[in-house]
Amino acid sequence: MAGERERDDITGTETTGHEWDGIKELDNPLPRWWLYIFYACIVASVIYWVLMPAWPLANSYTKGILDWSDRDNVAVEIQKLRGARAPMFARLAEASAADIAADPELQTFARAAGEAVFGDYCRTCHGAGGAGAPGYPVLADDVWIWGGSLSEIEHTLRVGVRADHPQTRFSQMPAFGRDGLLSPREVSDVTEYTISISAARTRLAPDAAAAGRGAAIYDAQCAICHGPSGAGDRSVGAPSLNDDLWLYGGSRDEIRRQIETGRAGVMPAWEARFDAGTLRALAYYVHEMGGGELDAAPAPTQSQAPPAAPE
Amino acid sequence: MNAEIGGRKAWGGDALAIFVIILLGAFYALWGAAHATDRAFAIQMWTALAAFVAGGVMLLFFIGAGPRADDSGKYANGVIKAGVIASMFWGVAGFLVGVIIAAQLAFPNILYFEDLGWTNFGRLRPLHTSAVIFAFGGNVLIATSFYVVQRTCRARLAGGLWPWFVFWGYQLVIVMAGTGYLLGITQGREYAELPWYTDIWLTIVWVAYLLVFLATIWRREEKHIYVANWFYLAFIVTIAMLHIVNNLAIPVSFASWFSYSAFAGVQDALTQWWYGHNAVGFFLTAGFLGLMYYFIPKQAERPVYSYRLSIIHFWALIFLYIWAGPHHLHYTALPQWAQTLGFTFSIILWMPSWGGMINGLMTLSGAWDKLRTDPVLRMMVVAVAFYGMSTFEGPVMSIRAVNSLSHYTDWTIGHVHSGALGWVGYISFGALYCLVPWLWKRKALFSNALVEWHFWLSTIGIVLYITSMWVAGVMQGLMWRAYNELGFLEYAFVESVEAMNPYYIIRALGGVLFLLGALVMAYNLWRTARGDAPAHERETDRPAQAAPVAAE
Amino acid sequence: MAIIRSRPRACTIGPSNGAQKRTGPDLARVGGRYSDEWHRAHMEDPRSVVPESVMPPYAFLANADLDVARMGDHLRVNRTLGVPYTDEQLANAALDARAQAEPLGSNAYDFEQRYPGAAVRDFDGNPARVTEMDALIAYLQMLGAGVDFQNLPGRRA
Amino acid sequence: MNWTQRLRQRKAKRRPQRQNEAMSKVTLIPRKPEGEHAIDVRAVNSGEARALYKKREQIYPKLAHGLYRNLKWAAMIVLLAIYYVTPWLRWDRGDGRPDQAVLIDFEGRRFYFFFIELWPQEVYYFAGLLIMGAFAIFLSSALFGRVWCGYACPQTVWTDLYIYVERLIEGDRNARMRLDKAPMSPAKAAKKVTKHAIWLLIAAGTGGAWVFYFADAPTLLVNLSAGQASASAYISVVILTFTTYALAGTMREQVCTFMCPWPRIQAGMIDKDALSVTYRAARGEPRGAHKKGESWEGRGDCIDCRQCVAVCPQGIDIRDGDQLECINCALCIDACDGIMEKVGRPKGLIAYDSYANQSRLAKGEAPQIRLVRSRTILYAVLFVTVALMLVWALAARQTLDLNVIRDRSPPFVQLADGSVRNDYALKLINMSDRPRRLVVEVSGAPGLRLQAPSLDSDGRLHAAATADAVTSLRVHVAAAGLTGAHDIAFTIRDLDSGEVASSSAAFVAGGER
Repeated sequence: MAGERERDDITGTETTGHEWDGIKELDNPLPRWWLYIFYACIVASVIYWVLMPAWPLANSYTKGILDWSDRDNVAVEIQKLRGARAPMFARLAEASAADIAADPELQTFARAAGEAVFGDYCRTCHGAGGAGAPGYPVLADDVWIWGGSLSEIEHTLRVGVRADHPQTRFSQMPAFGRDGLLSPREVSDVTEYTISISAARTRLAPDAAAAGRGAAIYDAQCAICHGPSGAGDRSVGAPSLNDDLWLYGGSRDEIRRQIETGRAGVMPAWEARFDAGTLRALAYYVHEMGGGELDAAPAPTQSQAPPAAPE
Repeated sequence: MNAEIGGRKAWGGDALAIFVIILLGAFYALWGAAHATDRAFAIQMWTALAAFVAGGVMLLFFIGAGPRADDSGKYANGVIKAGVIASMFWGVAGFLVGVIIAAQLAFPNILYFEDLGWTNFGRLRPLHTSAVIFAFGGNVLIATSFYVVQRTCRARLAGGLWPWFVFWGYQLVIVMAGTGYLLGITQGREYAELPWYTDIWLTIVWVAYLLVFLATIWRREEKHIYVANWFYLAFIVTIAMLHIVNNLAIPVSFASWFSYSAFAGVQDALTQWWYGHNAVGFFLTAGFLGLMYYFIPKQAERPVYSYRLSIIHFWALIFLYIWAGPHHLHYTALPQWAQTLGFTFSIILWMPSWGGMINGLMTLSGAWDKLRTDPVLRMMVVAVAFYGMSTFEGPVMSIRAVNSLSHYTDWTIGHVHSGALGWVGYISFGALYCLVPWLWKRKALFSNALVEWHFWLSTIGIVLYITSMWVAGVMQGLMWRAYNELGFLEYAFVESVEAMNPYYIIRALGGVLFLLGALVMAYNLWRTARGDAPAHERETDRPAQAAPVAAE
Repeated sequence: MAIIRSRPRACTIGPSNGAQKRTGPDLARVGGRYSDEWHRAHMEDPRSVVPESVMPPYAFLANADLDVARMGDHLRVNRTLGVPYTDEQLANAALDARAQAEPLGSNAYDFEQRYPGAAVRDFDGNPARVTEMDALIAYLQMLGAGVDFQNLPGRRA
Repeated sequence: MNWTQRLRQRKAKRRPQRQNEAMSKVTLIPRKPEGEHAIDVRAVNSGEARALYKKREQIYPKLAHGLYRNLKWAAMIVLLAIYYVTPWLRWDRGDGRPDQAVLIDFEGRRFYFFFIELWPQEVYYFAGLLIMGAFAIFLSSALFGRVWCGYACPQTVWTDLYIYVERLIEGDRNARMRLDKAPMSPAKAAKKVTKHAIWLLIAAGTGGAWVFYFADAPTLLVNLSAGQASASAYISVVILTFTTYALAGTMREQVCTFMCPWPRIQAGMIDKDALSVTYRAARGEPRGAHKKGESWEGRGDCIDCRQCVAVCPQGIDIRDGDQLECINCALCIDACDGIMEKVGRPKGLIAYDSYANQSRLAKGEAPQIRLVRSRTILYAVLFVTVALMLVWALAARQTLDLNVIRDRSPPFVQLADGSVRNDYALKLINMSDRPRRLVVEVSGAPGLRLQAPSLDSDGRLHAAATADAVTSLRVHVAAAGLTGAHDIAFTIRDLDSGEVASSSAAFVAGGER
């Protein structure tokens, strides 16, 4: 219904002559600034396309003359970060336990670096935070098979347990049942005795008669490593039997099964893989998980004997 | 075309076709319910069955009522009235769920119930987003598009019963979606959480919508197609395309709600955000620009500022928006060239978006004094201002350097809500305030003072919402990227969660005010429709085929 | 591996394909980071273990039996989409899904033979039932755990 | 019929004569203004100026004299001074700490504001300030309309400054118009070059001042001039230089008319009782040229001199009523008052007045100014409430804080003696500028005991917290005989000042074994 063009009363601008349900249209020109900014945005984008990766091609894309790549940049950043951390690792490698204890900056660094390495290499078996799993010792508690001081932990890390390192920590519990060293009945008896000397006796209620029979077998077969009272011996990697913490499970069946089969795990030796600083950071992180013990003083005297209770 | 104007049989082709669709739907629902292996799917199927049976009964009653009255000389208003009521209902429901989930984040100890899975944030959050975007926004768009296309084409809505099919079919989508989310049914695609069978149903409804709209334009009595209709059409067509592509998936079984996307990995993410950003572009922008292009000049009684601007910004918007999706995936596995394109096209999009703002606001030149006296117009003007602010903030946030700070933070949430509450909310409120007196034939709204109250309550609500979220977002961004001097992260994630608490409280308060405003509005509209405002017949509701009025 | 995957999507707070918002932390590599026991406590009552958390409780998952009836269909659809599942895996899918959470069940041995190294645990601490909690914890525990970081393709390779 | 409708009708009456004129004629300047004090100017948004394909017309604002011009000078000087001087103010915070009074240190994640120093977790002060700002604008708009736009907006302040420079070099309105019409000559070129050079200098100064807020200003100045500053600093300076030059120099009124969403929102804040710059049509109309000695009977006070249009930086005619272009700078009031004084009529033909008063004036009722209304009271109360909350938060602000993060894995550790241990990371947040000696205590469940290499005789842990930093500390807490989860609390106490901070945490002991 285009007719005579008309003008809007108020602004005096021409309308397009159209009308829909009373709505008319003016035909004001485009604001010039609007057009210019629009063009400027397009020009800026084209420049950006020239500089940066932008348009897909059949099997590739335009790389841009800056040769920019987030991926490469991240790699460079990581490299830079590694460079920046190197001096701290070097300091850590030189530091003694006492040095670390006296230097909060070193502690913070060791904690953070240790956590990163632990997450990548140790967590798979020992669980996040050293939570442990059946067959893989809990690192956060206060029970240690080979010793829980910073230097002992670090040594275990270096040489591994039953690993291919010449000085690896090694212990072997016989498979008393499987190898026929004890009869099934004897295994049962010694199981009851073991329970009776552990803190598990309150929940598992050992058979007193069987335990009594088992005592003699224990003295003959087990006491040499685990000690006459079951306190364990870290020098040979024999766990304490007095507490209620069990590497392979704390039910009666599981305790018995361990006596039968004498299972023993393996931990790799990490000396070849990590530098000294990293190893110390890792040891520090594990030590700090909660169960870490104080290093024996350089020349311990009798009067400075460790306290009876842990920590 | 003209043959349709005149007496019509009750049992037309439209009724028959709809009846067949209902029958097929009911049959599938029954089969699905019988073969369901999980409770959630069974409940969905029984719900659908009940809906189809109700639809079938409604249709039979309609046919039973005898030949249809010949009302083809007038505009179809019934379906629009229904749409207005549905919009208001879903709006209040959606805002309410928003307030609930905002409060859950602010007071998790009080508002979570450990044994009621359906009350969880995870279930309610898609319920909120879908309710406000698709239930509230969708109904507003369908209702206003049906209104605008008739008036600006001077043609009755085409398709006989099909517009009603679109309306009720869409409500069924909403019910299936909402109940599904509460039952834990979701595709896990943001803003596209619907399971595959609801997706298919939505596709059927949407195609019917497109055909009704096109057919109405086809039978228009005006030579030219008004700009609002271009925007509506772009919205309908593009949403159909986006919906279908993003939801390409294979169901595990026809009797299971679970499906696997046809895309995997980064392609899946790109498809999702190609859809996600264009849902913003075509649903929340193009659709509501169509609404703006009718209701602002109408309420201001002024001509549209510039025809040329409307053409250029329309085509620029349509061409450019579709590229911008990858800016949601900066610094991800998405190839960098795709990120570059997403970012640069977002920047280029700035001025085309602002074209709509300029046209909306400059239309008021010459009617500026009305802002002081007409709160409805004021609401729509503020809506356009929010549109301008969010379409400036959007390109800024798509800049990679800015995005590295803003991404994943509540800044995004603040940005979305300045668009959603300010632009979509206010322009919709303005349109509903216009439509209710027009449709129910009242001289004016029941109370302009209540509109003022609504305006102020919700404006203060928006201020609280976006300021708290913006500041909180910057804080989150700074905390997450804080490294200590050794290159290790300074804050654990949970420390940033703890620091969010005051902002979550302010945000929830803002949401409460916005909800209160909507309740005031619902009351006002109900009183208006009920007849507490004087009756008034509008001149423009004249018969469609009447001679055009002489040029003013 | 990780056949238990039927329900994780029902509980996600943000979608998995590029979430827009971190209401909660990124879980992309949470697998193995915490113990099953921690996850259980965390989901039953998040604030009992993380007081600042705003996460909803998911205690109800421990009471919902896992629906494995269509597990074979899940795998078949995945195979259609390119995941190389074998016929044998498809045939055993439903049983395997349960076996993975029933270390003492009759199928556990068979399952471990066919999937050496797969996690077979009672994830939710309730050996009497295989629940959605089992499934969700199993899913969380494998997130990011299967990535071979040593052999990532280099740039422009 | 209200006064705006009457205005519109008046314009409409004038229109028909023009309707059939050819387009080219429309762009010609219409009838010459006549009469005393008349000046040859018209509004850029008037009908005559808006033909098809018409490019924007340059506006040559004339210098106004009077109260509002002086207010604007004062506002300009004060605001620019604040902007340029602030980064150079010093504030002694002690050794190794920044001594800049106002500093936004993104890299160090600290915000310094005189005696206040904020950490990222404390940015809620900014949220409070933003909310206060919103209420302040609500209030000022409800009272005085767009005062922000007219006096305080950076766009207005810088545009004013740029026009001042322009006027200094090219002269006032008429001289500038003559210069622009004149053919290019060395003298004209010199003037133009000088003007743009000074504009660019100001722009660069603006961009330069901005970056000083984000780094130590004197150091940055040296680095900037030596080419040693970071790329982002240079980029910021360049971008701000360009935007300042473009927005204040070349785009000016278009920013307010087309680009800025703020005036639209502000228009929503203005009601019929708000004071804004208003032409009192009832008094001014019918307007017309007036010669000295002629009677004022039967006519309005407006002598149609168009001085109000000439001074307007937006180039509009206030007599056309409320317009979206108007920034309410009130320079037209100054211009009109000057003329009224000369022709011997009362001032205030254009004045700060309310919409309601125009209706009253038209009906012959007494004007009424209602600054105290329920709305303004509400805004004031809200503003003061938020302000008080902020002041309270600032007064109660602690420089010692504690975050506790419980180790999630393992959830707890069973010890050899049967007791249970939980592990925690403590973050001792010391926001003061001195190191602290702290003791850590734990409470909340029976038998809780801290475990650490060194505890004092009361079982408390001693720790040192570095100044202005977060110090991490790992502590272990053990307890015997507990089951289930318990709420416990950690407390840190400064041994010197006695300040205390505490944080709650969970202690998990697992079930019965």
